Amino acid sequence: MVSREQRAGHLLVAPYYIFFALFVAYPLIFSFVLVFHRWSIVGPLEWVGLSNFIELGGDPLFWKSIGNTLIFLIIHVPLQVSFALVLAAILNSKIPAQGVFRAAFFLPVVVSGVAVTILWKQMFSTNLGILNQLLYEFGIDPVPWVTDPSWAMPSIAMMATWKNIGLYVVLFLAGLQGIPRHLYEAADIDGASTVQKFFHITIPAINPVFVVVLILSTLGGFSLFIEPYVITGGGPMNSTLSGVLYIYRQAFSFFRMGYAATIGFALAFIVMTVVIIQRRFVEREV
Amino acid sequence: MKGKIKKLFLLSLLTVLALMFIYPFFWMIGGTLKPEIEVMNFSPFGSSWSLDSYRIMLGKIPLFRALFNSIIVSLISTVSVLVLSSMTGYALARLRFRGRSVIFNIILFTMVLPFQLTLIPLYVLMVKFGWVDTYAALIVPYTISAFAILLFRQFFMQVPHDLIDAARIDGLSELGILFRIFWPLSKPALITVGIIHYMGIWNEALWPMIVVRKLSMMTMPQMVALYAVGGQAESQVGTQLAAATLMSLPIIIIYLVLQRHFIASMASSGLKG
Amino acid sequence: MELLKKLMQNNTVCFLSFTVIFLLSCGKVSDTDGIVRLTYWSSTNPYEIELAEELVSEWNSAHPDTQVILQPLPEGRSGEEVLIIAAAGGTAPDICSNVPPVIVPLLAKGHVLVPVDSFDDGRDYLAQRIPEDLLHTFVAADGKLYQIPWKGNPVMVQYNMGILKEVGYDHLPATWSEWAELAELVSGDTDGDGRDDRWMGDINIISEWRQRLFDFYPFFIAASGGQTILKNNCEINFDNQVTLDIFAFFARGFQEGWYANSTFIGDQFLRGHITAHITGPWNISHTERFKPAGFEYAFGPIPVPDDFKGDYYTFGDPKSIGIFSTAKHPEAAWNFVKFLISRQADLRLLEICAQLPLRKNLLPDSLYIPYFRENPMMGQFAELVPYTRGFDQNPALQEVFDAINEQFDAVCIQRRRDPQQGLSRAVKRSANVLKARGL
Amino acid sequence: MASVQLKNLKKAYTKDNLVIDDFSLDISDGEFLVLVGPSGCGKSTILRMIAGLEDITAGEIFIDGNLVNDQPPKNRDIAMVFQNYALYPHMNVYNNLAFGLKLRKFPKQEIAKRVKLAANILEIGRYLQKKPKELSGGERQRVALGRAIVRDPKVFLFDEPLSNLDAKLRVQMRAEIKKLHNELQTTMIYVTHDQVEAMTMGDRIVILKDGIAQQIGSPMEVYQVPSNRFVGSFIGSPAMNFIEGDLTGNVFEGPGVKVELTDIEDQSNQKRSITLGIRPEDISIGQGQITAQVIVTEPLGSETIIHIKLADNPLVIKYPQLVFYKPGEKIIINFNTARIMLFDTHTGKRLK
Repeated sequence: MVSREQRAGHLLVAPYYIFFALFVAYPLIFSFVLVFHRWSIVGPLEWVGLSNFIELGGDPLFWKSIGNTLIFLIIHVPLQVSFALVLAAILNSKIPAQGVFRAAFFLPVVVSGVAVTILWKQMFSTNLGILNQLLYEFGIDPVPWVTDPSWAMPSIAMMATWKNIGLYVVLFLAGLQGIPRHLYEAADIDGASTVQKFFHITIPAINPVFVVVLILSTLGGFSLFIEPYVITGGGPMNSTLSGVLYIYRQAFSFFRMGYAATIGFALAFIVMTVVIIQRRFVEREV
Repeated sequence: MKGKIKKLFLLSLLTVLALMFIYPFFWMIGGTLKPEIEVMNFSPFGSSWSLDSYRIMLGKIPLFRALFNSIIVSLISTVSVLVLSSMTGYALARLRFRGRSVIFNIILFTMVLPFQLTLIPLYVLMVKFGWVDTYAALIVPYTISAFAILLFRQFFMQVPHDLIDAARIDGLSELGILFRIFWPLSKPALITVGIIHYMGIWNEALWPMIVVRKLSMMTMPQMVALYAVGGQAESQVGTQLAAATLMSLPIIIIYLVLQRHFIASMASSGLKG
Repeated sequence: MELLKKLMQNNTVCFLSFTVIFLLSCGKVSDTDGIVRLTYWSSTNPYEIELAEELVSEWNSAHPDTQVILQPLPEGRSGEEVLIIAAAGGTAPDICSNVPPVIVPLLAKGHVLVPVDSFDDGRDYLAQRIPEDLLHTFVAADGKLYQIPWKGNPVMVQYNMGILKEVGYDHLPATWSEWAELAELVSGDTDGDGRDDRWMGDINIISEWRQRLFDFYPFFIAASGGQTILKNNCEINFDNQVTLDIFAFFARGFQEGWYANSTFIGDQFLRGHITAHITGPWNISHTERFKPAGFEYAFGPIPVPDDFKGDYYTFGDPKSIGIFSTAKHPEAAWNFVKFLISRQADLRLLEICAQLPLRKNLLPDSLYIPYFRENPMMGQFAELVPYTRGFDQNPALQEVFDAINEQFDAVCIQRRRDPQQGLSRAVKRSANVLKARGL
Repeated sequence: MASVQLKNLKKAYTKDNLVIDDFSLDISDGEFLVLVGPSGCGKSTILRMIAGLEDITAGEIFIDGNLVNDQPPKNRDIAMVFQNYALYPHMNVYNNLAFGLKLRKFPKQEIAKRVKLAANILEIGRYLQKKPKELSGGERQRVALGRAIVRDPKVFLFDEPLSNLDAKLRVQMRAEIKKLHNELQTTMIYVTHDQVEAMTMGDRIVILKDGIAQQIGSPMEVYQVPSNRFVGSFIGSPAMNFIEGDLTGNVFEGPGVKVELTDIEDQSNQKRSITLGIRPEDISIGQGQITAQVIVTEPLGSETIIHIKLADNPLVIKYPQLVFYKPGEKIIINFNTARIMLFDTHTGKRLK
């Protein structure tokens, strides 16, 4: 007897089966086939064996793009976490008009990335941008935001932080508001200072939020694309070339689909490894 | 007294920070009303103001058609994601069937796949289906979302199992249980998925650029991106900002109206997803 | 939200909206009435759309049995991508008048373009229209002509004459020294706030090989007397002193602040922040439309090294027309193309778009004389047409350009590498690329 | 109204893990049957198989003479009351009651009539427009009952319906359900882990352990003649006392006890291991030969529970008066030999 629940289960998941076959499995298999071929989209597939992988191993730009992503993460994640946490903590401390501030920080999250990049491209302008106009008022020399190889990736990381921080403030805020009040009351009775309370009650209590923020930012960092695509095109000196941008360049500037697919698989492998390591590490911590 | 000073300090700090987040948008809107020559000035206010930027831009691109397309595409895709993803999420959460954990793991796995990996094969597929330049190409690949499935699954697991049994005895089918019992109980999840998906689709630019070439089928971000990057804007910053403003306005208005839901959605999405 | 909820609960609404979409997506034209229908993509440049609309309606009223359906091709940074992707998907139009010659080798390799040679009068017709040595640069390595060279936009340097006057410079620079001299004069702080606000030129910060078409490449073509970066479409032709000198010259420019190393949005040339920029004839109408009152400008040649002797060549930024092999009626398409590049149509190209047809005897032709009399600047560009160079016919050309771009970035803009080092790296990478993927 | 037959039911979630092993039972029309046992014994599983909420691994279920193995729950004409009430939180009480009828396409007036009737029976008419979360636990339980009543099903199924109520309310609802049964005379199958509920409500009781029926019988039967040590210990409160020892002839000897038994047929003087069972009310205080030490005294008003220690073996006595002994005090006790039960120490089977 096929159980009713078995049948119902598969029937309900049936749309996903179709969806998965068409839009996940088929493209993945197709991509996997491409890895062993040379293909310029127009024209036939040419079998090249493992030569795409061999090229990848010795491709300085690929490794550069991985390095760039790491730089992005090293700047973006701590910046994101610390600022979001501080903002959330301030917002959580009975500030008037809390909702207004929260809404302000959240605004960039909802606005389209296209609009935001059009805006920031202007703001990053070394000579005419409003960012440097503002710095000038404080007597600070113009900063070569995206025109200097050492500044460019940090600038992009800063912009990504600006765009997403509202989301993380909200996450932390939800975490903070979930902490039972009596924990603080108990600490007050024990005579703990504000700082002690922050480190001994607040931080441990919102640990799960850290995990989420860490993994979300990591995934976000590895899929960095539209910001460097619109603002720097990967330059200067490939300092903002992200993995995904490199895939895009190989695929749509040089029309090397096989190689692009190979980079894609390598990137997917790296992302998954990093996320699994983070999970292991973090889960042990928790 | 000390507390008051501290509060005042925090308040002014927050105000400065909040300005950093809002000011660029004021500047953007100001830029659409200023004379072109003053666009790059720091102040959002110009020596005179006019709607010329909008007039010129709307004369060049059918942005309202794109608005219509965006609404159609986002709405249908969102409704479909709610229906189909909640179906899968329900099955994964509440029904015992063979392969359930395999499917669950596959869905988790698809969340971390870089989309560029599947971009080209997907396009080839759209071509084979004859969907290029149709709503189908914009909608069908976005009819189910792994994120939504996982969120629904998580939410549905909290519904007491007795309710399902009661409904089965009352005579509901599994679909009936989902839509008549679980849906009304899962408003927060529905709103969360709805808002997040709607926002994602509304702001999606890359996929439309690949599958749509007809001006009349373009969505807002695509049309605006092409307008700003391509030759049509003729380097007129004011009109580019006008296009960006018109594109952002609907989502900002929806956001301001549904602000509480947006923020609650985001908060729950992160913690459960 | 209430409304949305109600809508979602209402099955009828869902069903209706699905039906509407289905109907909307089914609006395809049937092909059963004996009329030949051709799809034609123009570029999205507003002037080119205007031209295409005019020509298409003229054609359609004269040829009731061959109807052309016009649609602009989105360009911008993804124009080439769109075309290749469309070709790959079999959704390419019958005719496209915005085919960048740089992707023609790729398209040819994939057999998605109909060679002109397959039409009886194909080669002859083009040979009559286009100067022979220019036509030759469009011929593929296999001897066939996969594109119909249509128009070219020789690039020149556009100067803000107001600035030149202000600094007391009375002629246009023709050599690198003169360029340097002018650059020294104009670059710097003009409003006394301690910040640079005027430069000789600017470089688009977006690091993309295409940007080099408006700095390195025209300088290279000019300084080498009409050479391109490949010889015989497959050998490296830039491993020489010319490249080294150009690298050094631009590095010096950035060093001394002649060029703004900054992102800009908007036209900083018209705002008076940029003194000179390399551009094509299309910019005349743009300038005329958007220039502030009293703005004066002039076009000069691409500067050459001081000891240069010979003809002044420049980059021609050509655009071709392609007939796609998916076309069901290639002969009809060819006939329409001949109409698009006819003598009369070329006049409209000049008048509406201010772009130059690739045509022999353009200036002496009686049909165009009145136009050039009225638009002397266009005449300046027209004279250059025979002295333009486009792209080498090699499918890996973009990667070679990218190799140069990478080093231009490092050597000139960032100045982290000396020119010789940069050149060796570019040559090495190009050699690898050509060996692995070239012809 | 209908009879229910269960024939050789088996249930296994994984291949070699039988939850229910070969369970058969005939429930007659109008009977109030209670399935009782400790948690995890499979009682709920049986109920859910009858309801159609669990698949049947093997065996057959008949309701009113029809085989229902492959029928979905809605076609079995049963109603079920759940431990957590399982009221639909988003519907008001009226709609909760009416929902099952609406799905069965009953006419509006009929639904209204039935809901009104059920509401009258359960006295919940005042709450009809309220949402479940506005009601107290007892009120919710009534609504849950009402939902079953309006359907007028052939069989009522109860899955520990009272275990979420406080003690006082539980006693009250117990009586109400029993009263309901008297009024409706419908077959009812009731699952509980509480032996008091089982004893007070059931016409017949099934005592389950590890998926196997230990004994089926009326409350008096299972109390007075438990078929094994488990049933003896499970039924009755406080639980039956057990002393392990040896039986030689008709003399039982355990730690600190030596009892001469009557009615022993075995006259061979062989010594065997036996467990003696005696209920707390069958131990008297004051006369006899057995000396025990008091651990604690629990006066309950009309009676007293006394925990004592008999050579390290804890025993419980239920004394029908109010008395008080100090902890550590020595008392003399006596067993009512006629009420002593003997169980095989190894198999647990009752010998006498």
